[in-house]
Amino acid sequence: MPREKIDRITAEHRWFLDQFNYHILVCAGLGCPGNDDILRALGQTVRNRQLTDEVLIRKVGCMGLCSAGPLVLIRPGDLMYQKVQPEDAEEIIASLGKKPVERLLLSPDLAFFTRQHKNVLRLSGRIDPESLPDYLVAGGYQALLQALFAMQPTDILRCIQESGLRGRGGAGYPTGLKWSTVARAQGSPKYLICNADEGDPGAFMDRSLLESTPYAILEGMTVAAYAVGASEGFIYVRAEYPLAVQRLKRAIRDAEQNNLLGHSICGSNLNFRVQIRLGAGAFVCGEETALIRSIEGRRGLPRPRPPYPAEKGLRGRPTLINNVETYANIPSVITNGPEWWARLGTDKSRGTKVFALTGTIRNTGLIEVPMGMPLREIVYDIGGGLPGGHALKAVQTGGPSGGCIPAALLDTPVTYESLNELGSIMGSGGMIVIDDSASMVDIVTYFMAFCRDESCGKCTPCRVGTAQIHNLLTKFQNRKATMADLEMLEWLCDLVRNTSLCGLGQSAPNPVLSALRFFRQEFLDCILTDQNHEEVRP
Amino acid sequence: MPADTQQKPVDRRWQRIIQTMLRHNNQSDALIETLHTVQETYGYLDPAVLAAVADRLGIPPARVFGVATFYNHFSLKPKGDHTLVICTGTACHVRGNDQILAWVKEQYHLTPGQTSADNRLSLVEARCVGACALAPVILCDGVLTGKKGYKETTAIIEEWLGHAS
Amino acid sequence: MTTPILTLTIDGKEVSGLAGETILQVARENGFFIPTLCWLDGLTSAGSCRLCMVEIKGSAALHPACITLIQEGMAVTTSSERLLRYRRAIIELLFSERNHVCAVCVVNGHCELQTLAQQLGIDHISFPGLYPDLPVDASHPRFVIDHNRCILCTRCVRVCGEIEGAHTWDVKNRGVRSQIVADFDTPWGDSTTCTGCGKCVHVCPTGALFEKGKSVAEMFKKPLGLPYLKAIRDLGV
Amino acid sequence: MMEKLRLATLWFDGCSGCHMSLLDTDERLLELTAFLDIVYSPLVDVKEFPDKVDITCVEGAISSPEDERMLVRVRNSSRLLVALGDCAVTGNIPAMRNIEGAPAMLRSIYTSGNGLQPQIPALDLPALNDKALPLHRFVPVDLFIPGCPPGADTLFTALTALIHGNTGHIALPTCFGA
Repeated sequence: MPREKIDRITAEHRWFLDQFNYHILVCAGLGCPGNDDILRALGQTVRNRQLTDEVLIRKVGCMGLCSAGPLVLIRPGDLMYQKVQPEDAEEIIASLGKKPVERLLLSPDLAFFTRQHKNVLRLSGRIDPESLPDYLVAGGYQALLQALFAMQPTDILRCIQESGLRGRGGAGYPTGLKWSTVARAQGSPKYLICNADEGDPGAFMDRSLLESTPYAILEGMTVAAYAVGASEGFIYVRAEYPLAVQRLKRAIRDAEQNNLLGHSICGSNLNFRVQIRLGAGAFVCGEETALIRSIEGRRGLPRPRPPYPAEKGLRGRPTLINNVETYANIPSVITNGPEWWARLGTDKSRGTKVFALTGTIRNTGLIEVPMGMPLREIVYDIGGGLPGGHALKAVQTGGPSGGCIPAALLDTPVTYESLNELGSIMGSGGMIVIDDSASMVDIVTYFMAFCRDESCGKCTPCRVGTAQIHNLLTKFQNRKATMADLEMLEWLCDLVRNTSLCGLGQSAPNPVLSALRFFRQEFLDCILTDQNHEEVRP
Repeated sequence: MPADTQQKPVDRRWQRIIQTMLRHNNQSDALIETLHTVQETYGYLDPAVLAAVADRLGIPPARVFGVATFYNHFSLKPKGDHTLVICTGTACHVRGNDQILAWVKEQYHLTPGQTSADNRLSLVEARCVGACALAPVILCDGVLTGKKGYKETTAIIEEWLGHAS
Repeated sequence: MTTPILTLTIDGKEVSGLAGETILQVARENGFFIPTLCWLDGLTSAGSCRLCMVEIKGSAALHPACITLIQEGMAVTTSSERLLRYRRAIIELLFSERNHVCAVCVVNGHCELQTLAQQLGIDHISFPGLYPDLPVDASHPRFVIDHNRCILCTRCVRVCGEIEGAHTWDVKNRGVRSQIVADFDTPWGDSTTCTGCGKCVHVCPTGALFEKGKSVAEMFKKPLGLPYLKAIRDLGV
Repeated sequence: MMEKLRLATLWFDGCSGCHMSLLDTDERLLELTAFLDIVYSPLVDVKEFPDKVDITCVEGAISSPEDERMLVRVRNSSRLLVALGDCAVTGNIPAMRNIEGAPAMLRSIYTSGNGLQPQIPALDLPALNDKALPLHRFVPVDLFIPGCPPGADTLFTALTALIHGNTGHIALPTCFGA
């Protein structure tokens, strides 16, 4: 029986791991460049000292604190070393079982680690992303086994619905509701898509998850396939993430070989295959209807909804689309139960959320916190504040579809609702800290250039409107704007937001509107005071 | 390289492309996957190869061209000997990559997407390579450099292009 | 089984239509004016020009009439002051996007864009022109495409693919750089797929596609009876 | 009898067609002059633009720094400014050069032909702005009369409305290119 096979692999691997007195884990994510050399140096040192029976060196996924990378973790003891160089290998190996290497040691009491609540990132940086046995030993695939053999699809739908999980891709649509719609929809086969087209500049949650715990995403997808009755799945991943693609491919192959994907999964009656589709560099393909067009081999043009993909999606069939982080949450919702899961976060925004913390901040990296944590805590406790004596000006969330939260509102709890109220969005989880030296006019001009370049060009307001807004903003940048330009800017933002076809266009004005709301004076400062128009040249 | 759609090429690169199409049963939805293989094997989307792909998948040429030009990842022109990618993601932007990009433009008389006249250097502007915590990020022939200031980064580029041959 | 008849109100007037009909169809049958540019009877609806946006009671968002199906009890507003402002702005955006010079255009006087501008009371373009540098392709023996006058409604793309079945046209690039393209960016005259049927020319709402030898205001577009052609095609006759 | 309104007309970068349309009102010109004094115009012999004008009709696009200076001066001295015809309203034909800009236009006019000594005359040409633009890109405009040219009837209707103090929306039987 395949279940027994899984138990056997798990037991064997656990036995193997227990053979070693020390495990040295080296971060092998994109965020820790140079880790190959460190792995090589550590391996060489261990061989030279004839410690190969005692010390196991492993490459693992992202440990989160990219600004201190490359990171190395020694177990037992969970000693974390930062900014490790190949030259440090001798010293690290020599210190095993003795006094740690003080100059590299990262305090475990760092707020960056203690204030986080890791659920999705629980295994990130703790297991080898290319080892299925590692994932199994860490409790992987228990959720799938439970789902397949102890639950009916309706039980799973109820479980997800009760957990209150909402889509982690940006809009926050209730996941349970979406699943139920697909489960109910007429049509066969049904498809399942994992949206890994992380296009927000400044966001890398999905990349890190794909690189660190690819099996967890596959497991979440497989549970979903069972719940909604899908037989074929696609992971639409950016071609810009070669490492993630490579690890995903490997994970799919291993899962297939061990009957965790494919025909009659684990001896159940579930058949589910997963294929990778490479994105080719178009932000708009994060929009679900555009993504479907792209999987169909077409230009990534969104189409009006309804019908929603849940009813008519890929090849006209019912299709479930969720983002990477949403799927990665599924195993823990199943194994821990919806009540456990729903205890985290706030009433309407439950669970934890992964953020990519970047910009002018000390601790840049990947973090996971319960929903509802005030921004201040994220920036000053977890993030360690701003370096170089800079003062905080704003925190940008939601990328080119989001907005800026000014320093004065830093006590805002991070929930879908509170961010929406401030004219921003949760987005997929990019969080960019902006210091007082930055010009908001410059930043929104940057975002609008992005939206103009990424507009698919299908509908008039987004295609021409974003270009017009960008031109106007350039006038502000050059301090050549007039009051009439400010009026036109607001009118164009209103137009593009209300008449564009898809989410990209409708949200493209958000950064501008948000900046106009909280930093209007910066725009007014760019307006020519000379009212006789003599200097006003277009 | 395929000369025209009638006389199909038999070189190894074309074989790989055929394999990709076969894996998808020569269905029209294999187009983007196939273009990825073309880009990988030829380094760009060669017009003659595009025509052969269109023919084999039974897709109208205009649609193939529409798809090929919609996505940033695909290039209709061959790349230079070396490729410099400058990430223009938000984190890299606020950490000064706009200045580095301006320097490269000025220094090497290139705009993003262009290749120098001597075919030595291609400049590529990446929307976000997902290494935001290392901002500002550049990639010299795929090797990532991050967390360096303006002076250091420009020096690295100069040195790399000095050594790269 | 007969198709159910649904009742709804348009601008306060009670009207009825068949289930499966769009707001635009029912509105036009009942004499309401909703402007359109990308929509054309007989072609699939793109929903892209955004001129036909209407308000539906109970929904904060605006809805394109050309693809939104009618529902029982729906209350539709087709011409509020807000909608008119948006429509004018969208027409103005189209004028600002490319180099529209009505005075020297082959369809001056019978251009859909020009006519809509007049109907909507547009007497100037508030947005600055973008003045892109665009080509004119006169390589075809009988027709010309002038991209300066194109509004990217994609009627030509759809009629060529859906009715003629040649699919000579598509769109290249994206965003504001989008452009109608023949084959592999081939000069129209060298296209291997074009049958020279001229349907694209006659569905084009502006002077972007026209017959050679026509001077200012001389190009009249003929209605093609597309619904009829489509019906024949669907029947496989 | 009420005091006559002071009317000025100007001709920037345009073909004078709009002024021809004005003349095409024929005998109705007399009806208009019952209410209007033409105080400045290419059609009359006044050199300096007067200080106080009620209605100024401007034909043509703004193409040079000189046009720009004059337009601002005119705007400051006029109660109502009317953009007369497509060139003043949209830029129209002069704006076709905006695609490439003024220098490229000069090159193609003066140096691309088969002249004996093709060169761009340096001294006799006024400096040109890079783009030819409509009036409202520089100053507020009170009434737009599109058309190339707008017909005599359109002009008569518009001026009559203005004479009678109607400065709100005036429905005119004209459009771009008409």
